[in-house]
Amino acid sequence: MEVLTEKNTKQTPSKPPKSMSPWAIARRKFVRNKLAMVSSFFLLTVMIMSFLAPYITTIDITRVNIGQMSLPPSGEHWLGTDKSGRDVFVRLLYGGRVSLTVGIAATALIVVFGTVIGSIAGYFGGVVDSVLMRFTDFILNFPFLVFVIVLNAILFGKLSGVWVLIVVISVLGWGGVARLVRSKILSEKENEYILAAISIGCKPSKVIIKHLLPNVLSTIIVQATILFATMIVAESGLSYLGFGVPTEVPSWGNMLSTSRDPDVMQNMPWTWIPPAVVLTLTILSINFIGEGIKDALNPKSYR
Amino acid sequence: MNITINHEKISERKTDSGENLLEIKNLKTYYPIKGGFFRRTLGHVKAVDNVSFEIKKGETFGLVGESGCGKSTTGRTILRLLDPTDGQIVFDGNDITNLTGAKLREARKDFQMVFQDPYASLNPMQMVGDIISEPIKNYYPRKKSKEIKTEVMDLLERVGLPSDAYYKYAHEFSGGQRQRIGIARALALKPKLIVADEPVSALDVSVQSQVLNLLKELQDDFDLTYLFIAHDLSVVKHMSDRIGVMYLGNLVEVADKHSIYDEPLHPYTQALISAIPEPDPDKKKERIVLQGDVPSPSNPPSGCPFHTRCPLAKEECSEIKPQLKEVKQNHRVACILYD
Amino acid sequence: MLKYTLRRILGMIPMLFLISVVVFTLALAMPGDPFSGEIDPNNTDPEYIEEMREKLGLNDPIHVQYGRWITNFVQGDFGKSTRYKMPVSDLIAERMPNTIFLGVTSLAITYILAFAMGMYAGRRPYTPGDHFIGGFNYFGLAIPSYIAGVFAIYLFSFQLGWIPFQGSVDITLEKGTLDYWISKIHHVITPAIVLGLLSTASYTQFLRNDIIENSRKDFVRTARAKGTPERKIYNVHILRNSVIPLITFLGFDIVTLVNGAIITEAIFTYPGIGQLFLSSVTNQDYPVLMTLTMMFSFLVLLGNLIADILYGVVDPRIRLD
Amino acid sequence: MKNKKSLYWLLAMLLGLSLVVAACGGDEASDTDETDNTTDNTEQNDSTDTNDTSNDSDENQSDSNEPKKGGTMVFGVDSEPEGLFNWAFYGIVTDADIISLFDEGLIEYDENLKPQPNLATWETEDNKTFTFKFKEGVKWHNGDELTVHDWVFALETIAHPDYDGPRYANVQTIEGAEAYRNGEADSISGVEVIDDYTIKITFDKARVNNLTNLWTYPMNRTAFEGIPVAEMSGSDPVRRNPVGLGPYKVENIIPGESVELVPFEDYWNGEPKLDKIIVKVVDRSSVLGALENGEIDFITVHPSMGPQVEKMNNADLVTYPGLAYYYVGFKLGKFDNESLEIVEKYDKYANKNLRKAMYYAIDRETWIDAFFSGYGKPVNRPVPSAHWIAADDSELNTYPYDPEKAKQLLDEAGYVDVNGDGWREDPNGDEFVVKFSHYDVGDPQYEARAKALTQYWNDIGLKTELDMVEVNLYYEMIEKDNPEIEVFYGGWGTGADPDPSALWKSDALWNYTRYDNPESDQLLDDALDIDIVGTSDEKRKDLYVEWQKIVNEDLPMLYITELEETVAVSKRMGGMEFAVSGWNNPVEWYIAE
Repeated sequence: MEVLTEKNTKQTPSKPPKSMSPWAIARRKFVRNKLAMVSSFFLLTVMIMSFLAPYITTIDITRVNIGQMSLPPSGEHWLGTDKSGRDVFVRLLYGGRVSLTVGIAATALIVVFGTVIGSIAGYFGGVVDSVLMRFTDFILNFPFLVFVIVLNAILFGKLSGVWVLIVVISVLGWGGVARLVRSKILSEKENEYILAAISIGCKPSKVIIKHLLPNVLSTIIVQATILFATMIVAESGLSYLGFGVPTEVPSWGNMLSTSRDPDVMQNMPWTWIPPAVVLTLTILSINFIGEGIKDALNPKSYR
Repeated sequence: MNITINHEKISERKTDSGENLLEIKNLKTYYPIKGGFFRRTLGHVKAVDNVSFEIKKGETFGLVGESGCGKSTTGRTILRLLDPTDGQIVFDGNDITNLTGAKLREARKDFQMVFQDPYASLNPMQMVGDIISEPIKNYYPRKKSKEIKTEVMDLLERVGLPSDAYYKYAHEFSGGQRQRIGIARALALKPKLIVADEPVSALDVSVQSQVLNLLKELQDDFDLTYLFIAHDLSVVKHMSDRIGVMYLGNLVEVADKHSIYDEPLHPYTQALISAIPEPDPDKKKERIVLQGDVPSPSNPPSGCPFHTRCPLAKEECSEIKPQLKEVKQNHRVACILYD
Repeated sequence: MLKYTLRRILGMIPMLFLISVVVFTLALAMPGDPFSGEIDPNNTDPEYIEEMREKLGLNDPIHVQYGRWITNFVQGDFGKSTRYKMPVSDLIAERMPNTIFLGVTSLAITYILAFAMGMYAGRRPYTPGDHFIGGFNYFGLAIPSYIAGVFAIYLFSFQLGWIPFQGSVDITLEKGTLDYWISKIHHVITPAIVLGLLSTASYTQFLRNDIIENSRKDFVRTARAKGTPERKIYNVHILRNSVIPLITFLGFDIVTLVNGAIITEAIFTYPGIGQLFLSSVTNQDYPVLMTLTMMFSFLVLLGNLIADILYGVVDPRIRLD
Repeated sequence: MKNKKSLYWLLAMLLGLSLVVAACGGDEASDTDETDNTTDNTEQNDSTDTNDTSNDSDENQSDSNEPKKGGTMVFGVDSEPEGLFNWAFYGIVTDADIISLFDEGLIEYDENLKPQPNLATWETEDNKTFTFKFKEGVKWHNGDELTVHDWVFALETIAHPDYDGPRYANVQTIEGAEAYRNGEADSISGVEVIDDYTIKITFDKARVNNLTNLWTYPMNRTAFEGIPVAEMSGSDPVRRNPVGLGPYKVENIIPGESVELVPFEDYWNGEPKLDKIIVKVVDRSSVLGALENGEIDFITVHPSMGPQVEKMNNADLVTYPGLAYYYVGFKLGKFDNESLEIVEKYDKYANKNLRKAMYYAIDRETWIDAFFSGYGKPVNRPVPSAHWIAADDSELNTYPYDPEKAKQLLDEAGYVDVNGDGWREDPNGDEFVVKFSHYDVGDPQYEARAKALTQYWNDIGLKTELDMVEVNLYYEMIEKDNPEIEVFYGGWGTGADPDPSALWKSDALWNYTRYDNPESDQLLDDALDIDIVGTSDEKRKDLYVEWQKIVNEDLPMLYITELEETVAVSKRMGGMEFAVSGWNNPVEWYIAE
């Protein structure tokens, strides 16, 4: 028996050769994806510049400068100023801060909530599943935009700032994630390692968190990138229509909504083309990153 | 292949300590069938229908039957991975049928499982070391991680894996090695009973015997009792002390290995045994070929479940459901022929 | 299948009921009375308002108010618009044809463009043409529709003067004439393209990938081996297989259109349901707002139902029961 | 109590006609949230010499060539009409603009906002009973001849208990209207038909402004035959086939989108020259492009678009005086809606020097230039300059931009920075933050201009916070004296009748600042008292000037600006003229080229 011979070779537990975890494999594949890397670089730059905006510039972003209104781009104002005399470039940075915050916060809330609901429903099944999924269907059956607009109209002035919007779109947006996670959990649950986990004494919470979720995480991450892009579009679209973040808060959508003023649209393109371009490129790069992650996490690569 | 190497050893094992480690009484596990306009429960799949047997301490009890006959369900129900519909499971003198929550978790320490599919039964996201140490961490949360690691290293060594396996992922191993990991995990808690659910059926024939032999060695070292589930009679024959034959959720015959193989009583057992390929090509024997398909467990035939395919079926077979009865010493069978 | 469909339709009833409760609650929660628009701002006599409230039943317990509203609603009496002073049903009937026209045109354009581009790219993968279409798709998926709309108006209406910038038809034309319909199409074409941009991009992508995948399958190889002309292989064998899954998206299209119409109609000043909805929110025209919200919810419900049923029809492997 | 109630009715009535809630600035916002009922300033005005503050309207129209016949004019409106095309039922300015193209009233207003005969002349001895004489042979679009019965029909419709429009206040003062509305009478006793062309109207009492408040738009009886009053607002003659008396008649309506008008051959007052008028809804974002491409011939534009229109080759900007003013109000007290009195006084902004300092701090000229492209000027009183009762600035205090004076006033009043944080504390040494609110309709410019105002106050050391509130909520909060509202931005429009009682008297709901000064109340009452002023406009004006001096000194609100009306007119248009009362009769309009 060759097994026995092998058995005799005593080995002391030593620091082993580097082994590739599934995540490490995915990371390597992702890094090799040029488009995804360029996109990541772009997105990171946008994010860093946006979030560091208060440190990059000391200009009071809310100040209206009557003497400097509607100036075209120049050395002093790289992207010119808008009708309020506010520097467009600085506003673009601050706008990114708000738009990205809304995107990230809403995505995070949606993913967390959707995952919790979806995994509980999927894992426990039965009545729990029925109740939770009926509730999810109920949420999913609301026309998203319609209810966001109505809810936002109600909450306006009751909650401060961008949180109204974040809360509203999160409350209405988690259904899809919950459904996805549930179906993934259902199929993942069939694997025997879940039974194994139960039989070695894992509590349900541990089974879900340690065994099920890591295995559906790839799906959730891919879904999160799509959501992130969707949420940024939702924010800017709603702000464009006047139902998004309050007008005094600079956001890409609010900056774009100035183009509804024909004067701005025709004669001051420097105020609305930059947010339009940055917004589009951001969405584009998020999409590319999402594609990259999807490829990198393709389970065929390690199973 | 050297399956025979340990053959003698097995037959010499003391099997009758007389004490039952596990007693199964009238176990039933049904799955509901939902359907119709209002999604009501229309009926049940009777995966396990009134099964009773017992396993003595230290022995290996083999459970055989065609796929879909309910043997895996029986195994999982015994470990309370599925909830029984009815019946009683007594483990080491304790009724574990209705345990839930923390009590059930506590009880689990003593019975573990080795799964059929070495690919699906290991979490692809965990390192082998974590897979094996997880049960220990679950039950002994205060144990030092260094101590645990030593234990795991010992286990790795014991099941024949290199120590650097600790930091590897399951996908880096072959099927046989994976099954060793699964076995090590089951052993980690030093259980009394291991249910091995077709542990080698997914493996290449060449490594099957290695794994089987490993299981046998471990049984001695760790003082284990096995419930060994398989559809392959030759495998069961080598592993088991006593054997139960299942058909369509029912246990149709229980006896020690020799009785079963030498004089099978139930027509179904006879058919199964006749299908074992004989290593000696000269030794011709008549093969019983069963007619028809296995009936659906959601709509089992009346009377004896086997009567639709039984070559010896009589008229009353479709009416009377025979009960498992001891017809010889330590040989029980459920067939009208022996009434 | 039929049973499934029936059950799903019956299942919609409690869902609609719940949604109606939510809609009613939301209307109550909005600033002001849900029916305050019916009280004339110039008749601010407190006694008069009290009388009005009594008359409108606003002093009844909330569940009684809800009961009255839903009873009327189910009977097709959606109330009277507080702004337009006409029955909501008439108001919607006035605008509905425009939105349907927009939606149908958008769908048609989406499918035509997606087929043309998807088949071209799928037949010649990794050629410059394919890459171009791929690039277009990525932009189609990334550009928010309102940005596309603003650019389209700026470029095509004002700079090039190709398309009208507002409305649904040239009023001077006589209804029913050929010119009238041409004018309608002329007005609807850009909003329809913008509305369908996202779906066009995703369908093209889907079709392309599916065609490439199918072209590697056995039945295609067999056909090739038999000497079937390449054109026939693509147009008959592969396409037939790739179209089927596409059909199932139809249900989701309804959902997309509902959401998309609101933004698109607002940008293009296209007088349809979406625009009516937005103005009902800003003007707190509650009867219209509530009815439209219910209607949109119903459409989404219907869209999901259609999607599920089409799934089952197209792919028998999916067990619906 | 009884007394209070009737007083309340009176106020409501006066308000209904003479004052306008310019919710977000009458003209400047296309937003449809305004409940404007400026019936008066949409009147046509055919007096040829316009009160000419319009800078280039003359050059524009005096092409000296004969008015030509033919052509299609595209009349742009920047918000969607509600489709209530009848004077008695319409709710928003857009609808009124469209109605004025095809219908007209018995009287009209000249550039001094004085009533002039149009379809009827009137006589009165005592300002209580009026006798109206109708022109004979005036035809409705459907061929009927206009008689006094059409007017009686209109008055009875509006006084009907089922009437759901907002115009009852304009009929209420007729004797017996209330009894008719309560169902106690079959007809209005104050309405007495003498013959088909002569009618006598008796009011419940003599008032200075009875005529200007009276409803003077007839309704075609045949069109509405058989339609119960309750269903009229949604009926065909209102929404689909309106019947008017004007030079053009409605040919076709595409709801929410466009209206087609064609000449009315039997028009009584001249011959319409255009072949067609198309009313088109143009989104604000498309206005300039549409003008530039010649797709619209006329549209009201926001002042901020003015400079762009001025640059255009094919359109002119025409400005004419408006009737709205904008202010920053201080909540000085709390009003009780039940008892109609101010029940509580707030003292946060009670210091007159604080208010004056805040007034001096604002550079109104610059501010108007920046946010209204200069199409407006600072105003020092709550009356637009174009109105005949407006006091001359020389009679009033003016508060020109003077931050030093502002700081000095604050120092004197005790608002000084005691803790050295750069902001002034109140006289007790407690933190003092001005809370300024502005309505939000989603237009970023609103936020900018509000922010600019807060900056002026910040600059003199008053810490100011800005709160943008959704517009519907905003007016509700102001009206209910919500404590969240302290200092607020607002606008009022005035109508033909100058009486400001409904906005300024201490028992008026719309006295948003809760200004309470018996002297002011007395002056406003006197100006309406026929025993004091008789029929003399001079006497009335003197009282109002006196009143303006008081509110200019008390400053319950800071009067910021009055805006000019700005409209864009295509260069090919001829015959269009504008005055404070609106545009001239469309019958004069033609296409020059």
